[in-house]
Amino acid sequence: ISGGGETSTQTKGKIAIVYDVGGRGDLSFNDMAYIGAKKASEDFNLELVELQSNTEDDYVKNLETLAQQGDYLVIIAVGFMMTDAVKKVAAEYPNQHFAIIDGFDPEMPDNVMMILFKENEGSALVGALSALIAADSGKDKVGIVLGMEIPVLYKFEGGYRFGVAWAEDYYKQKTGKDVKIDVLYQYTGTFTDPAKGYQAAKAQLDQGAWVIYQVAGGTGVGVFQAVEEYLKAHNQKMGPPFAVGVDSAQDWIKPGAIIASMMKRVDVGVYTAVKDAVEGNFKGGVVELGLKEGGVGVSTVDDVMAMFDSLPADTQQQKLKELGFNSKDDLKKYLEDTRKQVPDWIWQAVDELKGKIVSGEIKVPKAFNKDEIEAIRNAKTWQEMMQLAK
Amino acid sequence: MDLGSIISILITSLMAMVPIVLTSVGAVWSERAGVVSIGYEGVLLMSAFFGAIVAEVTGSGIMGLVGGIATGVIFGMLHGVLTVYLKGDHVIPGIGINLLAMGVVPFGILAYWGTAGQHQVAVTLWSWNTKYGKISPMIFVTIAISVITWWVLFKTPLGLRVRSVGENPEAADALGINVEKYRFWSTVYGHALAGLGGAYMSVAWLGVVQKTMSAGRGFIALANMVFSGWNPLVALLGGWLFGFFDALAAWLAPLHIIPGQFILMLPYIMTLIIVAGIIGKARPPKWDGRPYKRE
Amino acid sequence: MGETPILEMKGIVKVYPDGTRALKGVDLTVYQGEILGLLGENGAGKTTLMKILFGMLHPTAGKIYVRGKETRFKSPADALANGIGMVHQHFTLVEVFDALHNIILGMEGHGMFSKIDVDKAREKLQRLMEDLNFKVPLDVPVEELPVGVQQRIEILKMLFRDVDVLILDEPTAVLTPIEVEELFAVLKKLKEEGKTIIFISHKLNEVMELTDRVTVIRKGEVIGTVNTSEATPQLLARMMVGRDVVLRIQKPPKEPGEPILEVKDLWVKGDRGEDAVRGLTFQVRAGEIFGIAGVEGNGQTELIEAITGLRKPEKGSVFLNGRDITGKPPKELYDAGMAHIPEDRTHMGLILDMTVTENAILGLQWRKEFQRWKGAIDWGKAKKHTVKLIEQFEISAPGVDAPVKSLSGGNQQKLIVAREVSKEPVLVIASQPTRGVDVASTEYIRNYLIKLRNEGKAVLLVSADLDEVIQLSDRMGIIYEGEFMGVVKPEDVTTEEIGMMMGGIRYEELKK
Amino acid sequence: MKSSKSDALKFFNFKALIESLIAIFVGFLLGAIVLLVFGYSPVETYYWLFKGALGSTNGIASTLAYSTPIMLTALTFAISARTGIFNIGAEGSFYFGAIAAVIFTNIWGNMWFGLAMGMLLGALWSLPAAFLKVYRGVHEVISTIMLNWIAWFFVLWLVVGPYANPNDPNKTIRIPESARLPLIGNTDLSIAFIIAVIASVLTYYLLWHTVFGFGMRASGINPKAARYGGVNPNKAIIWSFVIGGIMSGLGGAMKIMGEPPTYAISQGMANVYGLGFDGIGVALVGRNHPLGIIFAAIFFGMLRAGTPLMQIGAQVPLEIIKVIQGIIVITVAIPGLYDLIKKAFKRGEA
Ligand SMILES: Nc1ncnc2c1ncn2[C@@H]1O[C@H](COP(=O)(O)OP(=O)(O)OP(=O)(O)O)[C@@H](O)[C@H]1O
Ligand SMILES: Nc1ncnc2c1ncn2[C@@H]1O[C@H](COP(=O)(O)OP(=O)(O)OP(=O)(O)O)[C@@H](O)[C@H]1O
Ligand SMILES: [Mg+2]
Ligand SMILES: [Mg+2]
Repeated sequence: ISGGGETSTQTKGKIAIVYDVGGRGDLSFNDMAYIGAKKASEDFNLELVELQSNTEDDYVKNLETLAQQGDYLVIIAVGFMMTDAVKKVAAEYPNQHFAIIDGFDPEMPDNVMMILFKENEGSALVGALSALIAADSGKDKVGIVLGMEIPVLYKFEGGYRFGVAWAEDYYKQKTGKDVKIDVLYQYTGTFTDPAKGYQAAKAQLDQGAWVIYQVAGGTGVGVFQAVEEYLKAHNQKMGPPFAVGVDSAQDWIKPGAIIASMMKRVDVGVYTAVKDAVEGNFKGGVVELGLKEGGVGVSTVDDVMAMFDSLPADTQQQKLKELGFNSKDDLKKYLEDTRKQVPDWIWQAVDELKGKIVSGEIKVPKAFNKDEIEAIRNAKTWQEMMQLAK
Repeated sequence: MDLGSIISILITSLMAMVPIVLTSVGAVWSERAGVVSIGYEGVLLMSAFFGAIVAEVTGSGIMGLVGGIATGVIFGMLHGVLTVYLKGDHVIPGIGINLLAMGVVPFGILAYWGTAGQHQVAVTLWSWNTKYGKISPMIFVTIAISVITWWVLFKTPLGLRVRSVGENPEAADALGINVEKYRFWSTVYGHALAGLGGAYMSVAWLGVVQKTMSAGRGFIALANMVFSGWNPLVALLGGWLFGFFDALAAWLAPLHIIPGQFILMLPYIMTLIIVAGIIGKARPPKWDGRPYKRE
Repeated sequence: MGETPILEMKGIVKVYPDGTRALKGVDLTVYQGEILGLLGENGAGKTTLMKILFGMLHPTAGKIYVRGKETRFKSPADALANGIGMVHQHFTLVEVFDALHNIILGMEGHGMFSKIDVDKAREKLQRLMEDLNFKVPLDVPVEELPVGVQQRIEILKMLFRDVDVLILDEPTAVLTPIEVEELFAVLKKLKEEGKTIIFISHKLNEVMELTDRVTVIRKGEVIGTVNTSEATPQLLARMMVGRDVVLRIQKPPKEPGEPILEVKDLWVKGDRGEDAVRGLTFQVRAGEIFGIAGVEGNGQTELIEAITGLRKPEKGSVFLNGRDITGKPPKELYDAGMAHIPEDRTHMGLILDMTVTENAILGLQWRKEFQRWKGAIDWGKAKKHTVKLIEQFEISAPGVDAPVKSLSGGNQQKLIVAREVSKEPVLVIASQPTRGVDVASTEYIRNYLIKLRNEGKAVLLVSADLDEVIQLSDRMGIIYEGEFMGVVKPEDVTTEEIGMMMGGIRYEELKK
Repeated sequence: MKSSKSDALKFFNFKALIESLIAIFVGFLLGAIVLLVFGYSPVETYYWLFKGALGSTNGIASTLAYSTPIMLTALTFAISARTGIFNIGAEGSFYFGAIAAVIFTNIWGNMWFGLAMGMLLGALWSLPAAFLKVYRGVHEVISTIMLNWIAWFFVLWLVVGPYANPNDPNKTIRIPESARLPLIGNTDLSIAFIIAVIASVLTYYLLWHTVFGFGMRASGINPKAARYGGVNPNKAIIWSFVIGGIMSGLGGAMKIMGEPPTYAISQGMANVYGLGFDGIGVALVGRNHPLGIIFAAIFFGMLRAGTPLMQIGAQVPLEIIKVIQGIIVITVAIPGLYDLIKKAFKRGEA
């Protein structure tokens, strides 16, 4: 066999991963899934087969083609859009293990592991972080730039709003000052046009947003660009204002401009699914990963460095050079300095919120549809929002 | 909306207009010579990619733009050979070039930089960072190119010949004008400008290469070309107007006066209204898209 | 006439890519300072030969000598550099450019990127036009100019290039008699200045009047060359066609019947909003040919378009067989018994990229006889109909499925006439029915119009060919700026009188 | 008599067919070079491609399923092209056909009703461009590009708002079972394919065997002559948009009603996006002839259906496959390939 993929000799088996249309390089769940699968294939000495999808029509075909071959320990489907396809193919191949990221169906066959994430919880943390940074700078707006308006993104928006509302309350209790932090939000209508993200973020910065959370895939890259330009124009190397990354630890993309990222550990989910399959513990059904399970969270500098380490070695060198660092330690130091632009009490506040969510004391509402997100948008306080989280 | 916002929207619209205007102006020239291409979308994407590589390799943003032009030139030559010399269909190669770009760029980003899907361009063109947003010298270059192209097209012997070749190649031929030569190099020029526009996106505007970053601008540019009535100056205005409504839509979006999707329609609806209400009939060059054969 | 030929073509063979052998070894000699006529039927190869001389086509075999030196022309640029210019049969003008830019195209002066020196060119042109008394408006897009003026622009284009040899491919086909006179005057003047002219035509009287020598070609071969002074029209016609042709038209007297077409106080606007037709009133009766004579551009086109439903009249009415048909669409008119031979066969009468069959039913496509069932065309029947037309009208066509553009102009015109007549109309509107058509076809078409009249149909004839109108019409209206200067019987007036009416003098004033 | 026949009246144009085949062959050849350059085996790649596309009932079914929507959007383009219009509005009508199916089958769960409403909305959405063209002289390239975007955002709004599925917000409400298109045999291929083929044949019949189609084609080639021939070219233009809209609307409706397992529009319209544009390529490769389009669509369907196995078997990434597709399409544009090759061979003999 010739080919460009890594061909490991002597493997103990094969796993397959089917990406959704976003494909590799979405800086989001596809990339994260790849990291998890790659790591698992190395750790367990497995051959990894990757399949990209051109359009949504390819999902069934891709899954079916793999299932027909019948020699995969597990087939991982990345993305909620594959839910129906997985359901159908899994029913046809009951002996094949499947795992789907973000997909849920009450009637899913039991050879499917549905790995879900509580993005609302992670988003609440970055919401609190953003709002407190704004309040600390005496600002009254934060922003969120989203991709196409699809209900999955409501979870992010709702969680973020909750975090902001919680932070308003926290800030008042801490400083005795009333703050009202508005959330500027806009759905750019696309996941693939960085220029749109750039323009949206620029408009929000113009309108006073102090921290902008991007939940827009490829479009979001433009958000980072806009924030960096703002810093340059004001002769700053580091924020605030800041951008907040999403899904993976994106801080390394624009060090100094990105304060943190809302991590969604799809890699962990994928790795777990493979591990279970290898060890014979594979079970169908829902696996929901939240803050408590480490499935979502705010990126740490270590997370960012790990993400950076997942790049090929020469890419890393190249990147460091491009970013103007002599070594990885320099980068790390720089990231730490960036975080020091935000006072410790804010980081502690975020940790406090995390603790409360993990302990179950605070429940973050989860918007699934338009009505639910509307309800959250209209709610005045975090308590009111929490009422919405059944 | 205060003055600052207005200035900011203006800057945003001027920055956004560059790739559209450059592509439109290039397409105007090419179609004035009678060669249609719908491959500009792919050229934009590929030159954003190759332009960024050249910028990083040479360490010069300007060289990056030149790299984009070179990419445009190569695809212009391909298109020119197929349509002008081999007398082929003018539309099909563009579809192929667009497909090609959708393969080459994602593959190339991963193969060349090792990062999938996007790459932050390390070497970018100098720009002036103001409080209201970044101003690239390419704005002025674009305006200059539009004006010069207009001038050359309508005032000089070269322009006269190019237009004659697109209106009535037989007439031009009968006067000893080498129809194929003019058509071919016009095609190359058209694609070269699109190449410059593509490189601008990565090397000057957004500082990023992203696998889908052309995002329909090649097609918008074609609509703008028709809108302009095949006139580079009007194309400049049209491209800016489009950029303006695009920027305005981005600015209005956080206000949520109406559902977001309707705000996002703004540039398209405004274009339609302007075209239907004011511009009306636009007459393409008579031999636009038709191969010319002597026998 | 000098002794050494300025041009010589020897053994020219041309095989087109599709295999057509257009020229089978043609020799042609042209002397300095002469006007050489090139005579031949449609498709004889005249255009092909001249395009080769002009570098637009490359000969399959044969040699060209310019001033005694063998020369190869890669493109018209080479021919022009050698002082050879050509005015094409089909105009090669950039329609959206004005005359000035059409003329200077390719000779704009120095520097591709420098501003075109319009003033200098204009000066040179003005001088040229004054010298020859040959004027054209320089700043109007040529598409807005009448064909006669376009023709002049074509000639000026070549003169501007100071050519020694001027090839004119059927330059008179679209000209009015007055324009032809003017053209001839200019050509004679050019000859006096020492220019050499090759003049292509199928009009015998023109060749007789203008040329010094005539070379006749038929089917790609030279039949012979004669000195014009020693030739007669009959001789030339025989050489050209290969048989004797009757150039006289037989028209038996006939009493006209009921009015078929009635036009009442018709006002029509032209493309630029001017009143092109100004209150015309006339009748065409059964068994009558009503001719409209006049210099082109005096409202003929608009009148015909208004009658045939292609243009909305401003005011007035049109009746066909007593029925008001004003402003009705063409289909209704055809159903009511109208047939229309349009003046512009390549742009209106035919769809060049469609097949002979498809063109043969254009305007009859909904006729019952071609339907499989309602709305579905039975191509079998349509083809049979086409074959019938081809046979009946002796149309030479590669086949019923061939694109109609592969027919020569004359055959295309015959196809139109055949089709229109096959509508079995009560009224035939024939506009420039023999323009650019060779002698044999012209004869055929003219006789056919007479035949229709004899059968009792009404015929409305518009022609820029004055002879044609005079020969065919039972009555004729002379149109000037959208009005009739007079409606007369041809036998009642002299050609001079008609000419004056065409120039805008009313018949009543003439008779005073 | 010369044998120069036009393709208009003939069922098949042999030369055009051969030319397309040669183009495809050369495209594969050039693609093979690209594969070699990047270190993949062309033989293996193509083996898996064809095996995936044609090697099994399922493969064939997917090939045909992929070909269905693009066949219809290609018809939209071709009908207009034959009427002299460069209509790239298939995309917008396709969205409307899809949403119409969702909306109306949930009012009355009848398949025919769903298809009819899809066609109706597709046709209606084509009208603005048609009227703008005829009455305002707006060039269809501008209007259709703009209208596509407007349709996109409008339908997006319907999909995420009023017609979102309350139980599964990632898609719209589903087509009720009673209105789903029957599947053929034991495959995922629905009768949508057959309907698309019938639509192609009907289009062919309409364009070449009816008075109406004759008028449309006449208008397309020469509107002035068509008017003279008793046809109203403006009406022909409007009808070409409308029939084109019907085809794309039908395509959109069948995409949702005839493709298991989802039977709903996905959020972000991921399963209805881009098919209108793909149709342009199909139409051109099929030389704007409805019967050519059937084969061109199936060919494109093959390229799509073969890619999963290609990725698995030869480990060629999807991007390379797009590159090869691009090359094939470009090769199709080389005219007279047939003549070129014939000439080359002749020269070789001499
Ligand atoms: N482009 C072409 N392709 C194939 N054959 C052609 C082409 N042009 C001309 N011919 C052939 O060459 C022959 C000569 O044509 P040509 O145009 O030279 O005739 P002509 O003498 O100019 O006729 P006319 O008086 O009608 O202008 C014709 O019989 C025709 O079949
Ligand atoms: N595309 C073509 N394919 C084949 N033959 C052609 C083609 N175009 C022209 N011809 C041939 O060229 C000859 C002359 O064509 P052309 O168009 O010059 O006619 P023409 O000179 O205008 O005739 P006429 O003097 O009757 O108007 C015709 O006999 C026709 O058969
Ligand atoms: Mg001729
Ligand atoms: Mg002729």
